[in-house]
Parts: sequence; C-alpha cells; structure tokens
Amino acid sequence: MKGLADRHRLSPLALAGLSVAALVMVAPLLWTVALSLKSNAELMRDSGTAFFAPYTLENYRAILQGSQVFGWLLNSLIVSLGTTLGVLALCSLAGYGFARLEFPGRRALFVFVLLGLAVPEQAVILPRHQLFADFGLHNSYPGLILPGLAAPFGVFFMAQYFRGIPRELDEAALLDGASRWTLFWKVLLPLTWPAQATLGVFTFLASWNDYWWPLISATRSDRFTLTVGLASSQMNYAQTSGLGYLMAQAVFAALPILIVYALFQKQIVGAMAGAAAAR
Amino acid sequence: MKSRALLRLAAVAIMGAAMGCAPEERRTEISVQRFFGECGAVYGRSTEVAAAEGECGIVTTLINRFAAENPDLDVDANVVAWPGYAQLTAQIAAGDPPDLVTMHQSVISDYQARGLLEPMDDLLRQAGVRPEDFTAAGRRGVTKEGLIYGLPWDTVGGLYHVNTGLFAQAGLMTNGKPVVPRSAEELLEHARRFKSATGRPYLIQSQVNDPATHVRNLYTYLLAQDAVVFPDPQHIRLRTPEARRVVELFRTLEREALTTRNQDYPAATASFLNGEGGVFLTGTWMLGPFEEEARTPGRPLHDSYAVIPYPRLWGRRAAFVDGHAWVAPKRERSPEQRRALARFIGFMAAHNFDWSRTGHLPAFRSVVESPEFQALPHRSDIAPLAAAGAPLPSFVQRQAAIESMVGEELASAITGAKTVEAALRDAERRVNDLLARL
Amino acid sequence: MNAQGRRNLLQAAPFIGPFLLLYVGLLIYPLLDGLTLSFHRADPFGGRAFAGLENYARLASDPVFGQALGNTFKYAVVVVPVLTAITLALALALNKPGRTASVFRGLFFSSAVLSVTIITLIWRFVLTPDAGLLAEVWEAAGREPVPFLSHPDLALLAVAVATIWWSIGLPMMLFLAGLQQIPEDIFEAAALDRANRWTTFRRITLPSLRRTAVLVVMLQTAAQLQLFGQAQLLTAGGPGGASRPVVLFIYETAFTRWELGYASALAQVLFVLILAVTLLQFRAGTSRREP
Amino acid sequence: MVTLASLELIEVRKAYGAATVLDGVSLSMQAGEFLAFLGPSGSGKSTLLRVIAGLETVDGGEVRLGGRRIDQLPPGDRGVAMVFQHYALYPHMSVRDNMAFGLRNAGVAKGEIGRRVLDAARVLEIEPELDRKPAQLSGGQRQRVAIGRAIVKQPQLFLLDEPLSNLDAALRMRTRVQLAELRNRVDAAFIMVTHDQAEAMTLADRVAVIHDRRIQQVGPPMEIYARPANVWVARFVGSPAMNVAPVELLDGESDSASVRLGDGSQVDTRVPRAGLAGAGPLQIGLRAESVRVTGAGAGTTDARVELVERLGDRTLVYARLSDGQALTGEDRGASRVQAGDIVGLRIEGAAAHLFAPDGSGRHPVESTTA
Repeated sequence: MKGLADRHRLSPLALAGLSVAALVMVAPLLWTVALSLKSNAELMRDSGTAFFAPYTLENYRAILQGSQVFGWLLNSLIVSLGTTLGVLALCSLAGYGFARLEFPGRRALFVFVLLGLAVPEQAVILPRHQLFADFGLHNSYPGLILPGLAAPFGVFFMAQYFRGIPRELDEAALLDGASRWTLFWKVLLPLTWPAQATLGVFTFLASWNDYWWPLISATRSDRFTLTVGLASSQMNYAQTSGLGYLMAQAVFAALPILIVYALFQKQIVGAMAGAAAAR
Repeated sequence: MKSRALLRLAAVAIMGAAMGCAPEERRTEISVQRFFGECGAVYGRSTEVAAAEGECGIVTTLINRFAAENPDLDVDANVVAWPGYAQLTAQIAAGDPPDLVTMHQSVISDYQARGLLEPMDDLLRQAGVRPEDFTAAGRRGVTKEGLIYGLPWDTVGGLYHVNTGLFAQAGLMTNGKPVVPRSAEELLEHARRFKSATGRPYLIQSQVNDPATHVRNLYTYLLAQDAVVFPDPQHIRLRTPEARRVVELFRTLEREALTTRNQDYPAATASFLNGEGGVFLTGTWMLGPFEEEARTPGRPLHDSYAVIPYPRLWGRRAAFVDGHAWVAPKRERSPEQRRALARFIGFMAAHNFDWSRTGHLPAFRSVVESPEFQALPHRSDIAPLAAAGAPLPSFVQRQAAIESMVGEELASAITGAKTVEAALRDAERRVNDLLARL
Repeated sequence: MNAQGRRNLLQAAPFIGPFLLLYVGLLIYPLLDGLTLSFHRADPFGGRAFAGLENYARLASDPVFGQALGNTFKYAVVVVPVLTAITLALALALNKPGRTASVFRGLFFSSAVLSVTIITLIWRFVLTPDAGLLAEVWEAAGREPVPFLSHPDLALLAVAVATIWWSIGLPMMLFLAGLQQIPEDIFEAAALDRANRWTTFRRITLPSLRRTAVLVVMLQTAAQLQLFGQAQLLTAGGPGGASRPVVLFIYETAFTRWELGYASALAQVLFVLILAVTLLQFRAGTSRREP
Repeated sequence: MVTLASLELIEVRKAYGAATVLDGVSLSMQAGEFLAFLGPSGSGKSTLLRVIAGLETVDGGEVRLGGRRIDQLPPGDRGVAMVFQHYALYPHMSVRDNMAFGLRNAGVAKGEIGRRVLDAARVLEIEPELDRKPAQLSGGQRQRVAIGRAIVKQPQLFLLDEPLSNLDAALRMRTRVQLAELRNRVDAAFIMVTHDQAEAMTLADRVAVIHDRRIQQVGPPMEIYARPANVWVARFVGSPAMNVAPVELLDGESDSASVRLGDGSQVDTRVPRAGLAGAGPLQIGLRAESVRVTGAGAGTTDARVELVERLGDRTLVYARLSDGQALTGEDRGASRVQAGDIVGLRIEGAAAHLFAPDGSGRHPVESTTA
C-alpha cells in the first residue's frame, strides 16, 4: 500500500491540468453570472463591460416581480419529482422481476425492453401526442410525467443491480418465511439504494431538462416547465435588448437545482460513483 | 430531516396541482394565445397601455386592460414561444386550441385551407367592426377565398433604419434627409463611399438564424420587378434573371464587406444601436425602440435616426409586407363565449392605435389617417409602405416553411458557400418538393 | 404453457406488468403507429392517405436529409470519442479520496444539472462574435473574433463543444463507478510485478473498464445521434443546414411543413440506424474475451 | 403433534436439465440427531441440503419432517432454519432486526419476538451487538448472528451450510465447540454440510458421505472410519488416505482371508474368506497406522522411501515396494528415516480391509481401533 500511495494523491501535473480544465468548465458559468449582474443598457453597448463593476441586482429584482418563473419552477419540480418517483417504482419492480423471477419468455421480454433504448423520441412523439390528445392528457401533470416513465434504461440498470445482490439473501429471507413481496420490499429494495440514487439523479435531470415533449404537450403558459418557459422568453425579438435580464433568468432557473446539487453533492456524487452496478 | 423536507415539498406540489385543477367560478372563460414575448416581470398586472413600450409591453397591458374592463369574463392569456405555431398545431391536433390566437397573415392560409379556422365575418359584425375600415393590405391579408378569417392588426414590413450621423459623415445627407440610392449600382457606390468615409459597413444585417431578412429583401425586389414568384399554388419560380440580380447585389455587398457579417438578430440590433453601420435592414417593429434611442442623449443614435421604406432599385416601388391578425381556431363555443370573443375583438380593434406605437402600420384606415398617428415620429416617412406593400398571393400555403428554406439557401449564396445559381436551384427544388405534396 | 409456467407468469406479473404496460403503451404502440404513419401522406390534423413507400423513396434522394444524416454522424463521430476520452481521463484523475478531488468532481458535474435552454443561452454568449466571452477575450488580444455560430465549418463544432461541456458529468460518474469496482489488490499485484503507470493503465485499468466504456459509448452514441435542442437553439441548424441534425430536420418536417408521414419515415430510418449502430457497438464491445 | 424431528428422504431425485445431481437419495434421521453431509465439492451435498430447505424443488421422491410431507411447502413453512455459508445477513438491518425478521413474517407476537431474540443473543454473547449493522461486526460475530437468526425460530431442524469454512483456524475450533454446546441445548435435529472430515467426525452423531449424486454411506464417524462401505469412502475418510493395493487371494483353510501383495509378500487378514474366492480381483485397504516402519528386512516386506513427512508425534513415510506399489507407512515421531533409505514395513494384517471387485468393503471380524 505504501508504494501505491501516489495513486491516491493528485500529482502537481494532474492538478494543473485539472485546474485548467475546471477553468474552462466554469468560465461560461461565471460569464453568465457576470452578465446577469449588469444593466441591460450597459450590455447593449458593450458586453465586455461585464468584466468590470458596477454590478446590479436589478435583473433579479425584475424576475421576482411577477414573472411566471416561479410557476414554471414549480411545474418543473412537480414533473421531475413525479417522473423520478414513478421511474424508481416501476424500474425497481421490473428490474427485480427480470433479475430474480423465472417465467416463460423472460429473456425475450428483456431484449424487447432493451430495444427501447434505441428508439429516438422523434419516432414516437407525434403518435404519442395524438394518443395523449385522445385521453385529454395535454396540459396536465400526468401528461408531462407519463412519457418519462417508459424508461428502458432504468429497467436495465436496476435489473443489473439486483443481479449483483447475492442470492443467499433471497434464500435467507425465503427461509425466514418472507413472501415474494416482503422479500422485494423489505430485504432487497433497501439494498438497492445506491442504484436508486443514481437512477433517480439521472431521471430527475433528464426530466428537468426535457424540452421537446413539454413544448408540444404543455401549451399553456401556466403549465410550462422551466425549459419551455425560458425558451418562450429566449426566442423572441422583444427580449434581445434584455441580455442581462435573460441571463438572470437563466441563473435563476439553474439556481434551485444547483443549490440542491451543492447540498447533496456528496450523496449524489457518492451514490453515482459508488453504485456498484453501473454496468 | 431530509424526508420531512421532501414531504413538505410533495405537499406543496400536490396543493399546487390541486389549485391548478380547481374549478373556476362561473365566469365565461376565453383563452387568448399570443406570441410577442413574455414580459410579465415588467408589465405583470399593468393596465397602463399608454405607458407601455414595445410589442410585448403593449400587448400585455392591452390584454390586462381588457380583463380589467370585463370582470365578468375570465381571460386566460397564454404566451407561447416565438412564433408559436408548433404549439398551435399541437393544440389543434389535440382538439384543444385557444379561442383567439395571434397569427401572421401569411400563415392564415395554412390553417384556413385545412378548415381549421372559423370565418370571422359574423364575429366582426357582432363586434361592430367593419371590414371596409381595414386598410387594403390588412384586408388582403385576412381574406381567403372571399371570406374574412381574422382581425387584421397591423402591417409589417422591412425598412431602412438609417444612422443619419454616419450618413452625414459619408456625405449622404441632403436637406436633413438620407440620400436614397435609385439603382443597385448606386447603392453599391453609396456603400463604398460610406465605408471609406466612416470605416464602417454601410449595411447592418442579421444574417444568422434569420431567414426572414434575406427573404424580405428578395421578395421585395422581385415584387418591384413584377416577377411572378408563385405562378400557381404548386410552384415557386426562382431561377429568373430578376432573382439572380437581387441575390448578386447582396452577394457583392457581402463580398466587399459593405455589410456586417455573421451577426444574428440581437448582434445586428446592438450594432445599429452602437452606431457601427449605416443602415439596419429590419422591420417596422424596431421603429419604436430606435426612436426611443434617438431621443436619449448620449446614445450613438441620439438625434441621428431616420427611417425610410426600401428604396426602389429596380422596376417600381414595392415592399413585401406581412401582418399580424387575431384568428379564431374552429371549436365548440357557447353563445356567451362568442359574445366574449366579439368583445375582445372589438376591444383590440378599438385599440389599434396603441398597437401602432410599436412601429407597425395600423390595420385600420381611420387610424392611419388619425392625427395622433400622424403625430408619431417617422410615420409619414414610412407611409408609402402601406400603399406599396403587398403580401404573397393568398393561395400560397406553408409560407413560413418556404421562408426558412429559401432563406437558408439565400444565406448560402450570399456568404459564398454556394453559387447564386446553385442556391436558387436548390431553393426552387426544395420548395416545389414541398408544394407538390400539399 | 404448462401450469408451472402460468404460475410463474402470474407471480411475475405484478412486478414487470406495470412497466411493460406503460412501455408498450407509451413507446411501442406509438412506434408502430409511427411506422404506419410513415406509409402515408399525413398532416397533424388527422388527414391520411396511403402512399406506400413514397416517403422512403423520397428520403433516399433528399439532399437535405443526406446533409442532415452526414452532419449527425460527423457530429457523433467527434463527440462520442472525445467525450469518452475526456470523461475517462477526468475519472482517472479524480478517482481519489480527499477534498480536492471531491471539489473537482462536483465542478465537472455541475454543468449536467442545467437544462438545454440554459446551456444554449450560455454558449451563445460565449461563442457569438459580437458579445461573446471568447470574442471579448479575442478582441482584447487584438484579434478578429471567430464566427463560431455562422461559419459552415464551425457551427457544428460549436454545437459539439457546447454539448461536450454539458454532457461531461454523467459519463464521468459512470467511469468513476467502474473504477471503484476494480479491486485494489490487482493494482498491488501489478506494482509487485514492477508494472509502470502506463502498463498498469493499459493492462489493468483499461481492460477492467471495458464494460463501463462500452456502456458509455453506447449510451452516448444513442443520445448524440438524437441531437436536437442544442442545434435548434444555438444555430437553428444553420448556416445553410451545416449544423442541422436529423432530428431537427424531423422536427421541421413535422411542425413547420406538416408532413407527418415523411417525418415518420425519417424517424423510422433514424431508429433503425441507431439500433444498428448500438448493436454493432455492443457486439464489438463484448465479442472479445473478457479480461 | 410430533415435536421431535424425524427427517426422512425417500428416493429424492433432482436434475438440472439433462444433468442429474441427486439420483434417488434416501435417508432417515433420528429425532435430535446431528448429521453431517460429507463430500467433496460438486458431490451434490449442498443441493441435498437446499432440497431439504426448500430452496430447490425436487423432481421426484419425498421429503418428510416429523412425519409431515414438506417437499411441496415453501421454505418458510417447513419448520427448518438455515445458517448460510456466507451468513446472508441482511446488511441494512440491525442484528436485532436480522434475528426478528423471520418471526415477524411468521406473525409471532411482539413481546415473544423480543424475548426470543434477547435469549438467543445472551446465549451467543452478542447482546451488546444487537443494534449494530452486520458490516460493523467481526466475522465471528456475524457467524453467531447467523446462528442466532436460526435459533430464534425454534426450528425442528437446523441446516448448516459449511458453517465454519469462513472462519480462521482458531475461531473455527472455538465455534466448533459452540456448535456442540448449542446442539446440547436445543431440542432439534441438525444437518451440517461440510467437506472437512474432522469437522464432521467431531460434531456429528452420524455422517452421510456423499459422492457422485448418491449417499455412499451413513453411519457414526468411527464406523465410517473403521468400516468404509467402499473404496471411495475408505480413501476419502481419514488422513492420510487409506492405502489401497491390488492383491491376490491365497488358498487356505482358515476362515480369514490371506492375500499376497504384488511384490509377493503375504498378509493374513481377519476378513472372513466367505464370498471372496472367485469373485475377481481384490484390493487390500491399509491405514498408514497399520503399516509400521521397521529396519530393512525386519517387516513384512521392504520398500524404498520416497518422501518423509514429519508430524512431530509421528512420521509418515511414503514408500514404494519392489513392484512399484506405493504404500504409506507410519513411524515414531523421532524417526531417522530419510528419502532413499530401504526400510522394512510391518503390515498389521489384523487391521486390513479387503475390497471386492464391485468396490464394496469387507472388514475384519473384530476391527481393531487404531
């Protein structure tokens, strides 16, 4: 171990390289924040002024006064949380089923589910739109949540994780008189929490960032998710003179998720890096 | 701790959902959908129409005002991303379109041809709006197959927004008015002179992600030359000497760096505001904001702004114009709702002057002729636009799609990525391919 | 099916049933419906006329589709390996205990939490030649700003750069997870065998990460071949279609041209291509013997 | 009702596809008995245990416990408890919950559960550990938790799958003692799977030697050692493995058989001659302790030493007879014999076993204890 200690420390060279890479990584973010703190008029003349004071919170004040960003935030939160909980529930059940239960056609069904990984959203979005229209699901939370639940990757991921759990545990539980359900719910599911965390973060982010489906399903501005709402401000001539405001909106929209991320960074990164079944 | 917080979050979420779904009181509900941007932050609940600036501000306060004046109505105002047709299409496909929606007049035929819009004659009558009062351009824009399909709201066209300060430097001002070129050659000559005198490009153009710019130029000068662009609903004709001439001109301007390059719309706007070029080729909607700049001391445009219609370079004076309209997608409506719509339409018609403060030309003759409109700055300068302006033939469908295809090819020709001939050929082929399958 | 099979199926149903129901209803049924649609001329409002293979014949000779397909693959061929290499390198460098590495991990992951509308907004104001960060830096250095977003040779690259910046987080995490599963004693054994760093990396680390790498490459390929939002919002596919990916073309075809049948045919072709590419990768990634 | 276990296996068969793993296994256990399944890996002994537990279905035959047929019952309803090789503790549950889990599933009253868990924890000396998670325990503690989890269920039959194999040598000895104590304390039968014969011999009342999908022999440890049913058992049980060499039956009047080894030396056994003549080629079985090393020419025959293994209290000498037959003999602890030496081997014919051509063992009339 002693001879290998250097494997556990960052070499100065690596540190230098990482620092440069990190700078490239954060520069756009800092730039965005800087722009958001400048008055629109000043930026109109020269965006280079963003490098220097004076800075102002004017743009943020404008956002907090009656814009719809809060509503969109709430919508995004509801949709993303709903999708995440749904995916975790469905994929845990199905992953367990595929990993642990013997039933006719299991392999074929699993392959059938994996095929879904290759389906581009565009191949299904139009018929799905019609389908949802027939059921009156547009402009509703279920309408925004449901499409995210057909997540083949989640099933694959959970199945792989369940396969990694020693079967002795199942057997011990069976001998302890546990039913299939108790076995799943009380014995195995609690063990999958790293995988749940990983899949949860994946799903939450994907749902949070989803753009196309909410664009055509949530057509009323009080049902917009943040992504669509911001796009409605962004792609507009009228806003082109409000660069600072636009950037403040972006920062504002990113803020909640960045805060959540900062608070739970350890858990998120740890869960993902530690997820024993990432393959 | 963590789970407690999560629970609370879930509770908030559920309450939010419940409130969103709660049944409204028994007021007649109408849904109004528009583009023009989201500016609730500034104009949120304001009903001070006269104090509002710009498209977004004016339309927002107008709708607020309407809602305030009609407390018996529940006005659901919906703002969609520009230009909003993907959403509208999705809504119609889903059987849930809004009651009224803003639409470019050039787009009306798309929906009208599929029977998705309601003829509006009855509603207009109910609202007390007489089509005879529309301007010629406005009336042409909303009339399809003899029926009226919308309340025209304005006429929108391209203009030469001029930085007179720089023009003066280049010796291009006479009697306080910009010297207008009378031919393509003269325009090039002015441009070269301008550049050598000021060191700046003559033209400012938004050429990136903005097919409309190129298409507006092309259509305008094809109209001027009386070229038949659409001989019939299934064909476009672009491989003509007239078209080549126009494209070659802009190619030359680009090649000689007589125009800004690589600018998208915000960049071009900023350029003009900062006095980095002579003429900004853009639409009526910027008249208001630029005028505001011209009034502000210390700005590069202060007292240095003029606006003129596109100059006549070939043939006759012409302008390709479009316009906005309020249309009513087909759907079931109760008599109360129809009455509510009529009230809304009547309100918007009555406030056409307010809207014209954006820079767009009014859609009502009475407004055009009104002293208050005439008193707005520069309006007399652009009056010819109303007379000379013409849209594409009303039978042409998918004009937005055509615009993006033609614009894309034109951009390739103008930047030199393709030869002019190849670009026109490709544009013609792509458009015909689309039209053949309607 | 025998009685035992039926019983097993009944037992499995509550577990896999709910997912399968949604999967078939929300993905497979629309996929098949889209397939039907692709044999029709159709618009979004229910109008349908059977057209046989017309749409497929048409796409075979549509130069715009050809260009979009070329763009898409060019893009994926750049983004996937670069992204894989970068994230692998980062994971290797950051697979360390301690605060510094943890801060860096968080930093490189942070962009993944932003939505596509925000990252395109950010990158527009990094790359645009008039007000962008790079332009400001360039100009400060006395250089002419580069028109990243409007040059035919650079627009796609700009989309690629923004995407790579955006997508670093998840693959990096997958690699980190993969690295943590390599037993420490292999490295100790290698050290005892006097393997140097490079040899250790090539002979031990890399082979142990093969499965993770295959997964990353497959997921990224499938994702990048479906490029849409970044291209639409950053360059709108321009100039001259130089950065228009297939999915943006599908979007335009469906929503501005209303040619649903044609759009569906395009989508089906894309589906088959993605399926083929990922299957090929899967076979290439698993055919060689496991280390 | 029957409270004492009496396990009965009747013609149990089990196959995975075409591969038969248990081929008509029958076995009967006394109440309160401790039985060891001894066999090499792959012999089917674990499968047999899992069949009893209900973790594997049977393809034929019956399993009965206390007179009740259990082979169709789910594992939890069979009245058996199992200690897994790797313990299979639930990692996310505390020790207490691990032990209580089965009782909760069975709907045992709360107070009763607490009492039983506490009792078991006291007995196993893991009371201070009750609220810890398995990951915080040492290997030995985990092992005891696994046993505790079985005890609280008060099963009729304990199934132990290689219970000691994951422990280090010292701990293994201690746990062995604990298991023996446990066995005395609870009123249940035990089956332990092991490949370690010392473990089987010390703990079990009877040992079932399993090989090649079958039970080869069941009996008390010493009987297995002294009277192996066949060559395979004879060679598997005991260390070093029993010498087996082909022999020729000599004619004679005696009731006991006399045989000749390949090098011509004669051994007079006490195995009854009846039924051996004319059956075919025979083999002699000799434990090393029945082959004493002496000076050259002083024993039954001479042999060349190939390898000497000094164990302290005794010395094992691996030698080869003149015809090439290998034979392992035993010498004093202080033996001076070295490889290459020619030594004499004194074969105690009275302790010799004979194996018939079918492999079945014939044993001395009064078997001597070695």
